[in-house]
Amino acid sequence: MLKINQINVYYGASIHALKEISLEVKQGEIVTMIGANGAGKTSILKSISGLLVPKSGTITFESQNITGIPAKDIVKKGICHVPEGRRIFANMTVLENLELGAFLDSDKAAVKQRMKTVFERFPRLFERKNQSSGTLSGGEQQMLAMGRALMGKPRLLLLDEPSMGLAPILVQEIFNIIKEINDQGTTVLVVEQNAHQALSIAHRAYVLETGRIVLSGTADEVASSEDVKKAYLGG
Amino acid sequence: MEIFIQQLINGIALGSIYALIALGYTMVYGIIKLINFAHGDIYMVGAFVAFFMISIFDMPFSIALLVAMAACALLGMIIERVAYKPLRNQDRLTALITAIGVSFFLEYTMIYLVKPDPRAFPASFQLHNFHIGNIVISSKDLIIFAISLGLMLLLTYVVNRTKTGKSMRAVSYDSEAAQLMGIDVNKTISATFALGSALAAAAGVLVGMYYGQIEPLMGIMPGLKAFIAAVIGGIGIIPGAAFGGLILGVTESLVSGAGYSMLRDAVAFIILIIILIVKPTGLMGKNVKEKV
Amino acid sequence: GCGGQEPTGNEGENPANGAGEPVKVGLNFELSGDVATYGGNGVKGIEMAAKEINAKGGVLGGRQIELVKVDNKSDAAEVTNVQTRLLTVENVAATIGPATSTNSLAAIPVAMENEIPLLTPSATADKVTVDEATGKAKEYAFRLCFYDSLQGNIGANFIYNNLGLKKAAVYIDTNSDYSKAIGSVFKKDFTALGGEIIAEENYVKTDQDYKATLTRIKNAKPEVIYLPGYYNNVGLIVKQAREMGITVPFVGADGYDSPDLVKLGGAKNLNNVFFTNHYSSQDTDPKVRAFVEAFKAEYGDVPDAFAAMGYDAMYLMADAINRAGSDDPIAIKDALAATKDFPAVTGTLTMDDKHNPIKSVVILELVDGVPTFKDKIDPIQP
Amino acid sequence: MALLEINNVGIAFGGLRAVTNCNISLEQGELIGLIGPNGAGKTTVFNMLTGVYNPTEGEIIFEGKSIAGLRPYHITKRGIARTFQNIRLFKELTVLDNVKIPYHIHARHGMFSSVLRLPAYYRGEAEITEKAIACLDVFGLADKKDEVAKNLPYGQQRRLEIARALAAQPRLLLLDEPAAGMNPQETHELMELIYWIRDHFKLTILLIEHDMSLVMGVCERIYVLEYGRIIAEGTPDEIKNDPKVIKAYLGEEVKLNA
Amino acid sequence: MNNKKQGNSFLKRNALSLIVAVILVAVYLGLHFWIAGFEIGGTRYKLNNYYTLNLYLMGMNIILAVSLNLVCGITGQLALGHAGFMAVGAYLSAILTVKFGMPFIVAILAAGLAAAIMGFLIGLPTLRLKGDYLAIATLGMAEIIRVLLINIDYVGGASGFSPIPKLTNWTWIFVATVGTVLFAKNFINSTYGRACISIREDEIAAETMGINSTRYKTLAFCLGAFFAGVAGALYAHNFYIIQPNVFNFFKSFEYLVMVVLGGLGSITGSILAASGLTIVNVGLQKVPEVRMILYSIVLIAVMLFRPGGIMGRKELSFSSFKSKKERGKERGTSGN
Ligand SMILES: Nc1ncnc2c1ncn2[C@@H]1O[C@H](COP(=O)(O)OP(=O)(O)OP(=O)(O)O)[C@@H](O)[C@H]1O
Ligand SMILES: Nc1ncnc2c1ncn2[C@@H]1O[C@H](COP(=O)(O)OP(=O)(O)OP(=O)(O)O)[C@@H](O)[C@H]1O
Ligand SMILES: [Mg+2]
Ligand SMILES: [Mg+2]
Repeated sequence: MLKINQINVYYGASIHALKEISLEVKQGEIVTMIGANGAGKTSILKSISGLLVPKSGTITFESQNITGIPAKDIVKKGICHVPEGRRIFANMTVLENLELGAFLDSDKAAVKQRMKTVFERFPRLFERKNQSSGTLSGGEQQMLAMGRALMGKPRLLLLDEPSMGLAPILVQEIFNIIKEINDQGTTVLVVEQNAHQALSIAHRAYVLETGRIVLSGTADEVASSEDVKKAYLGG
Repeated sequence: MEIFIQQLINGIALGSIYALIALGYTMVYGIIKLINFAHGDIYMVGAFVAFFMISIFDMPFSIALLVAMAACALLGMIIERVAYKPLRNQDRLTALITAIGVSFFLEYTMIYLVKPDPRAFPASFQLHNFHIGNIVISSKDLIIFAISLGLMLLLTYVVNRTKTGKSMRAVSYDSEAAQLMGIDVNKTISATFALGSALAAAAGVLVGMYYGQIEPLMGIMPGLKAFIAAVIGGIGIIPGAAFGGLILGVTESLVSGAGYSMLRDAVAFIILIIILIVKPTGLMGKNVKEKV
Repeated sequence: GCGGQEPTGNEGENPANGAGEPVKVGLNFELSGDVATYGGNGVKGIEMAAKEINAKGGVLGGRQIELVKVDNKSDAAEVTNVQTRLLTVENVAATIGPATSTNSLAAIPVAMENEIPLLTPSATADKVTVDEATGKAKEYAFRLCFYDSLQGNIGANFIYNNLGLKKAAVYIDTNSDYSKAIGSVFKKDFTALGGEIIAEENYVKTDQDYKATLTRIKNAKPEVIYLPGYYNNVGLIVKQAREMGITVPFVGADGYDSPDLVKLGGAKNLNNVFFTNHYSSQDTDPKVRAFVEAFKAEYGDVPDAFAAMGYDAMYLMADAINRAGSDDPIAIKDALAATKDFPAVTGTLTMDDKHNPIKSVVILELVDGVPTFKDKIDPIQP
Repeated sequence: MALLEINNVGIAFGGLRAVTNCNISLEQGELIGLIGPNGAGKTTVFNMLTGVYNPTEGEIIFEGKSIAGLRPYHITKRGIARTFQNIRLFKELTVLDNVKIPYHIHARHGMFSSVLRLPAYYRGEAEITEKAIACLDVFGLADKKDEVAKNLPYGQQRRLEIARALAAQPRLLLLDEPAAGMNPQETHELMELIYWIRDHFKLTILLIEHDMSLVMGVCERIYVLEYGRIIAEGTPDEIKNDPKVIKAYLGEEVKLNA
Repeated sequence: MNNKKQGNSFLKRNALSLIVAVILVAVYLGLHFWIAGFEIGGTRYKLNNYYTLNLYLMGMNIILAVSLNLVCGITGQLALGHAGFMAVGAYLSAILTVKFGMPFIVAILAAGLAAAIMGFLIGLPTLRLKGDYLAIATLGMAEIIRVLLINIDYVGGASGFSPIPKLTNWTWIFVATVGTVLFAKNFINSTYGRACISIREDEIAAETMGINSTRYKTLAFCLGAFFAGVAGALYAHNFYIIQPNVFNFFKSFEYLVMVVLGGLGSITGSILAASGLTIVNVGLQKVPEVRMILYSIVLIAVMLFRPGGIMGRKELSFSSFKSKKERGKERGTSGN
C-alpha cells in the first residue's frame, strides 16, 4: 500500500535527519516505528503526509508516486496524519475541530454519522463539545486529535506518539481503539515511545536510530531482540 | 440634545468607514498575525481606482465601486505573494517592517504617478437632505451606512458559514495542522487578503464619495484609526472590529462636538489605552488564560 | 570643499568671467511627507522659470542656472541636513525654499552660519525673516510672499469696514502655523476694530469630516466665518457647511488660491466666499495670463499660489544675481535686500528692511466658482 | 509542621470547575506522587501552587505562610520551583544561560556594578557561572553548556529543565511528567536521578507522572486526583489495589503488570 | 575552574578592554581635530560641515536604535513609541537651556530622567499588555505626547520651538553614543540583562524562575526611554528648531526599522543598521523624487533576503575574527 524507497530528508542545509530510509506498509497492517528521541520517526511521518519534502528517494501510495505532493492533496488520497503534539485548533471548539477533520467531505449526512461514532468512542469529547479545545487537558486533546483524523475517513492512518502523556487506562484504550480502527479496515502506521504496547498490537515493526533503520521484522521478532529489550522494553 | 444626535449621526457615518477598514486589518491579523500597515494605503488605491474609472471611463458609481474592490483584491493578493509570503515563518517583526516598507512604497509610488495634490472626487449622487427638526441626515450618510452594514453582514456570513471562512479560521490557528485537513493554506491566505483589501477599497471609494476629495497620503490616518478600532474591539475578532470602528467614530465626533477637536486624536488614544488597561484583549476579546 | 568661508573658492578664480560655468541655485523643498503638495508645486514653478531664464541666455551675461534639488521630508533635522549639503557640498550661490515657515526656520540658521542667502517663496510666519530677540531682519533670509500679520490685518479690515459685519467665528487649523498665525492676528485686529469673536473652533489638516465643529459654529450664529487655511481643507469645509445650511460668508487668505478649491467645494457652495491674495490665476493681466498659459503647456495643470510664488522666486533670484553682478553669495544677499519695484506675477514688490516684500493685496470673491476681483487694499507698513 | 498544606483549594475556568476541595499535605523530605486521569486537574494544582493561576477558594500554606495569590516569582523566592508538562526552556539561549537565570534572585551585585563592571560584578558572575556549571554537571549536561537549548535532544531538554528548576534553590520541587517521551531505559536513569537529587539537595519532591513504573518505583506516598477531587491517598501498594483508582485510572492490566 | 585559568582570562579580558579604549580615544581625538580643522604644511584639513552633521546624526540614530533594542530586542516587548520619549527629552532640554539658561549637561541629564520617568508612568499600566496590544498602546502614548505638545503654546505649539542654540558638538555625541553602547553591552551581559532576555524567551517560565517580569520590563522600558531622552536633547540642540510633528509615529517606526534591520537583540546589528541607514539617506538625497520609493524597496529587499536582520541575534566582536574552531567553543552566550 505504502512504499518508501531510500529517502533522504534534510532540515536546512546541514541537518541530515533521514538517511536512506526504506520501509513498507501493506494493506490492512498495523506497522509501528520505535526509536529514541530524535531518531527521525516524526520526520518520516511528515515526509509521507507531505509536510516535508525528501531531497531524494520516492514515496508511493497505492502505486501512485506521491513524493513532493503538497499535504492538502495527500489528504485527498486517503492518508490522515495525527501529528506529534496533537496540533488541535486551539481556539476552536471541539465540535468545530471535528468538522474540520471532514473538511474535504461534502456529504453532510455521512459526516454527521461519523461524528456520532467518534463521540461514542470518546464520550469525554461529547461532554466538552462546545469547550474551546485549547483548554482541554493533554489527554483530552489527544482524543480530539484522533477523533479529528477519523473524521477524514482515512485508508492509511499515521499516528505520532498517540499515547504520549496519557493515563495508563487511556493508553490501553487508545491502543484498543487503534486495533479496532485497524480491524475495520484502516491501515495504521504508528510511531511510539511506548514500545511494549505498540509491539503488542503491531503486525510488523521498524527500529530507528539517528536517521537510519537498524532493525525491522515482525513485531514478535523485534520484541525478542536483545537490544530492543534493553533499550525500549525496560530490561 | 439635537446637537448631540446630530453629532451621533456624523459619528456613525465616520465610524462605518473606520469599521470597514478595521475589518480588513482584523482578518489579516487573525490569519497571519501581521499588522498589515499597508492596509490603509490599499484603501487609498481603491479610492484612486474608482476616481479614474469615473472620471476617465465615465462609469457609474456602483460599477466603479466594484472595479475598485476587484482591483484592490488583486493588489492585496499580489502584495501578500511578493512581500509577506516569503516571511511567513520568520519573526513577526520582520513582516511588520516589510509591511511598513510596502506602505511607503504604495504611498510614494502613487505620489510619483499621480502627484501629491488632492483631487476632487466626482460627485456621483444627487444629494438629498432629510430634515428631522433641526437634525440633518444626508442621503450620503444613509448610503455609507447601508453599504458598510451590507458588506459587514456579507463578511460575517462568509467567515462563519462558508468553507473558505472555516479554512481561514483553521489556518489562523495552526496552518500546518490545517494542511493535514486538506486545506490549501496559500489559497486561504490569498483569499483573506483579497477579501480584506476589497473591503478597504470599498471604504476608500465611499470616503471619496462622502467627502469629495482624495490624495495619496489619505490612507495614513484612517489606517491608523482603523487599527485602533480593531484593537479596541479585540484584534482578530470580526464583530469586534465593526464595533470598535463605530465606538471610535462616535467618540471622535462627540469630542469635536464638545469643542475639543484639537485634542481629538489624543482622546482616541486615551480611550484605547483605558480600554486596554481594563480589558487587555479588547472589548470583545476573550480573556483566555494561557494554559500552562 | 573645506569650511563655509569661501564656498566659491574652488570654482575658478574669476567667477564673473566664467561664461560657461553655470550658477548653482539650491532648492530645499518638501517633496515627501504630508506637505509634499506645497513643495512639489513650488518646485514646478521654479523649474519652469529656470528653464525660461536659461533659454533666454541665463544670468550674468550667458551663464546658465543649474538647479540642485533636495527633499527635506518636512522634518527639521532633514531640512538642516540637506541645507548643509547644498551649502557645503554642492556649493550653491543661493538657495530657494523651503515652502513652509517651520521648515524655513530650520534652514535659516544654516544659511546664516554659511553666509549664503535663502529665499523662501511661501513661508509666511513673521518670525521667518525677523529675529524675535532683536527685532531686526535676519541678514540672509528673505521671502517672496507677504507675511501673516498682513493678511490677518487686511481680513479684519475687510470684514469690518467693507462687508460691515461685526460678529465673526474663527475656524483654525491647529496643526498649521500658517493658519494659527493669521487667525491670531485677525482676532486681535478684529476686536481692536470693534468686532466680536463669538466662536472659535479648530480642525487639523488631515481631517475630512468637519461636521462636528461646524455644528457648533452653526449654533453660535455668526455673521461671518473667518477661515484661514488651505484650499484642500477649505473646499470640504465650505461644502459641508453649506450642506448643513450655513449660509454666512467665509473669508480667508491666499491658501484658497487653487483651481481645485472649486472642484472640491462645488461652485454653488463657494458663493459668498472671499479671500486675500497675491494674484489671481484668472487675472486678465497679460503677465499673469502668459504665466498661466505657459504653466499649463508645461505641466497640463493650472498653477496654484505655490507654483506662482516659486516661479516669481526664481525670477527674483535671477534678477538679484544679475544685479549683484556675480555669483558671490554676499553680493546676491545685498542685491536681494535692495529689490525695488520688481515686476512679479504675484504683484510688483519692493523688499522692506525686515526682508518682507511690500506688495499690494487683492481681495477676491468667488462668484459661481470664478475668483473675481473685489477690492485692492494697499499695503500697510507695520 | 507540614512543609506544604493545601486546604480545600479549588479553581474554576468560566463554568468549568477544574479543581474542587483539594487537600494535600507534604512533610519535609517526602517524595510524593500525584496521579490521575487526563484532565483531572493535576497540572492545574501545580499552576496554583506556583502562582500561575490564582485559586478561587481555599488556602495554600508553605512553611507556615500563605502563598495563595502571590505572583510566580514571589513564590519561587519563597522556595518552590517547578518544571512544565510542555517543556518551557529559554529556547534560544545556551544551556548555561538557561541555568544561570534563576541565580539572578540570589545575586548580590547590583545593576550599578554590573553596568560599570566593578569588581563585584566579576566576582558575582564567576560565582554564578561556577554554581551553574556544577548544577549542569549533576545532570551530565556540563559538556553541552554552550549548546543552544532548542538543539538538545528531547530527553536532555527534560533534564535541563529540572536542572534549571534546581538552580532556583528550592526546598520544594514540582515535576510535571518528567518521564514523558522517554524510553524505559531513560526513565530508569531518571528514577535514580530523582532519588539522588532528593537526598543530595535535601528536597521535598511532588511529581506528576503517568508512567507507573516510575511513580510506583520512587514515590513514598501517592495522591490520586479525578475530576478535580482527591479520590485516594496512600502508599504505592495501597493505591495499586484501591478499586476506585483501578477503575478510574489504572485499569486492570496495569495492576497485573505492576 | 582553577584559579590559574581564571587569572589568565582576567588578563585577557583587560587586554581587550585596553585595546578597545585606545581605539576609541584615537577615533575621538582624530575626528575632534578633523571637525575643528587643522593645518599641515599649509593645507587646511577640515571635515565638511555636511559630513559632520551626518556624523552627529549617525550618533543619535545609534543611541536611539540601541536603546530601543533594549526594549524590543532584549526584553522582547514590541514598543512603537520611542519618538515620544525623544520628544520629551528634546522639549524639556530646550526649555531648560532656552528659558532657564541651564548648562547643557544639566539639560541632557534632565531630559534623560524626564523621559525615563515618563517611561515608568507609561510602562507601569501598559506593560502587562502583550505583543501587538502593547505596541498600539505605546504608539498611542507617543501620539498623545505629540498632540499635547501641539497644544502647548509655551513651547511654540505646532509651529515648533525655536530658536534653540546649537550646543551639540562632537564631544557630546561621542560620549553619549559610546556611553549608550557600553551601557547596553554591559547590561546585557549581566544577570539583569539575562533576566530581561528570559522574559523575551518565555515570560511564564521566567516568572517561575523568580524573575519579576513587570519589574524588568519596566526597567528595560525606562532605560530605553532614558537614552531616547538623551538623544532627544542632542537632537534639539543640533537643529535649531523642534516641532511636535517630527516626533510622530513614523519617527518611531524609523528606529524600529533600524533595530529589526540590524537584528533583534544584537547591539552591533543596531549600530550597523543605524549607521547604514544614515548613509543610505545621504545617498538618496541625490534622487529626491524617488528617494522614498527606493527607501521602501531597500527595506523590503533587506527583509526578504535577510529576514533575521543583518546580524540576526549575534554580535560582531573580536571573537568573530578568531578561527572557527576557537569560536565554536565560545559561541552561544547571547551577549558575547
Ligand atoms: N524543524 C527542525 N529543524 C531542524 N532540525 C529538526 C527539526 N525537526 C527535527 N529536527 C531534527 O531532526 C532529527 C529527527 O527529528 P524527529 O522529530 O523526526 O525525531 P523523532 O524520532 O520524532 O523524535 P521524538 O521522539 O523526540 O519525537 C532530530 O535530530 C531533530 O533535532
Ligand atoms: N486556562 C484554562 N482555561 C480553561 N480550562 C482549563 C484551563 N487550564 C486547565 N483547564 C481545564 O482544567 C482541567 C484540568 O486540566 P489539567 O491540565 O490540570 O489536567 P491534568 O490533570 O494535568 O491532565 P494531563 O494528565 O492530561 O496533563 C481540564 O479539563 C482542562 O480543560
Ligand atoms: Mg517525534
Ligand atoms: Mg497535566
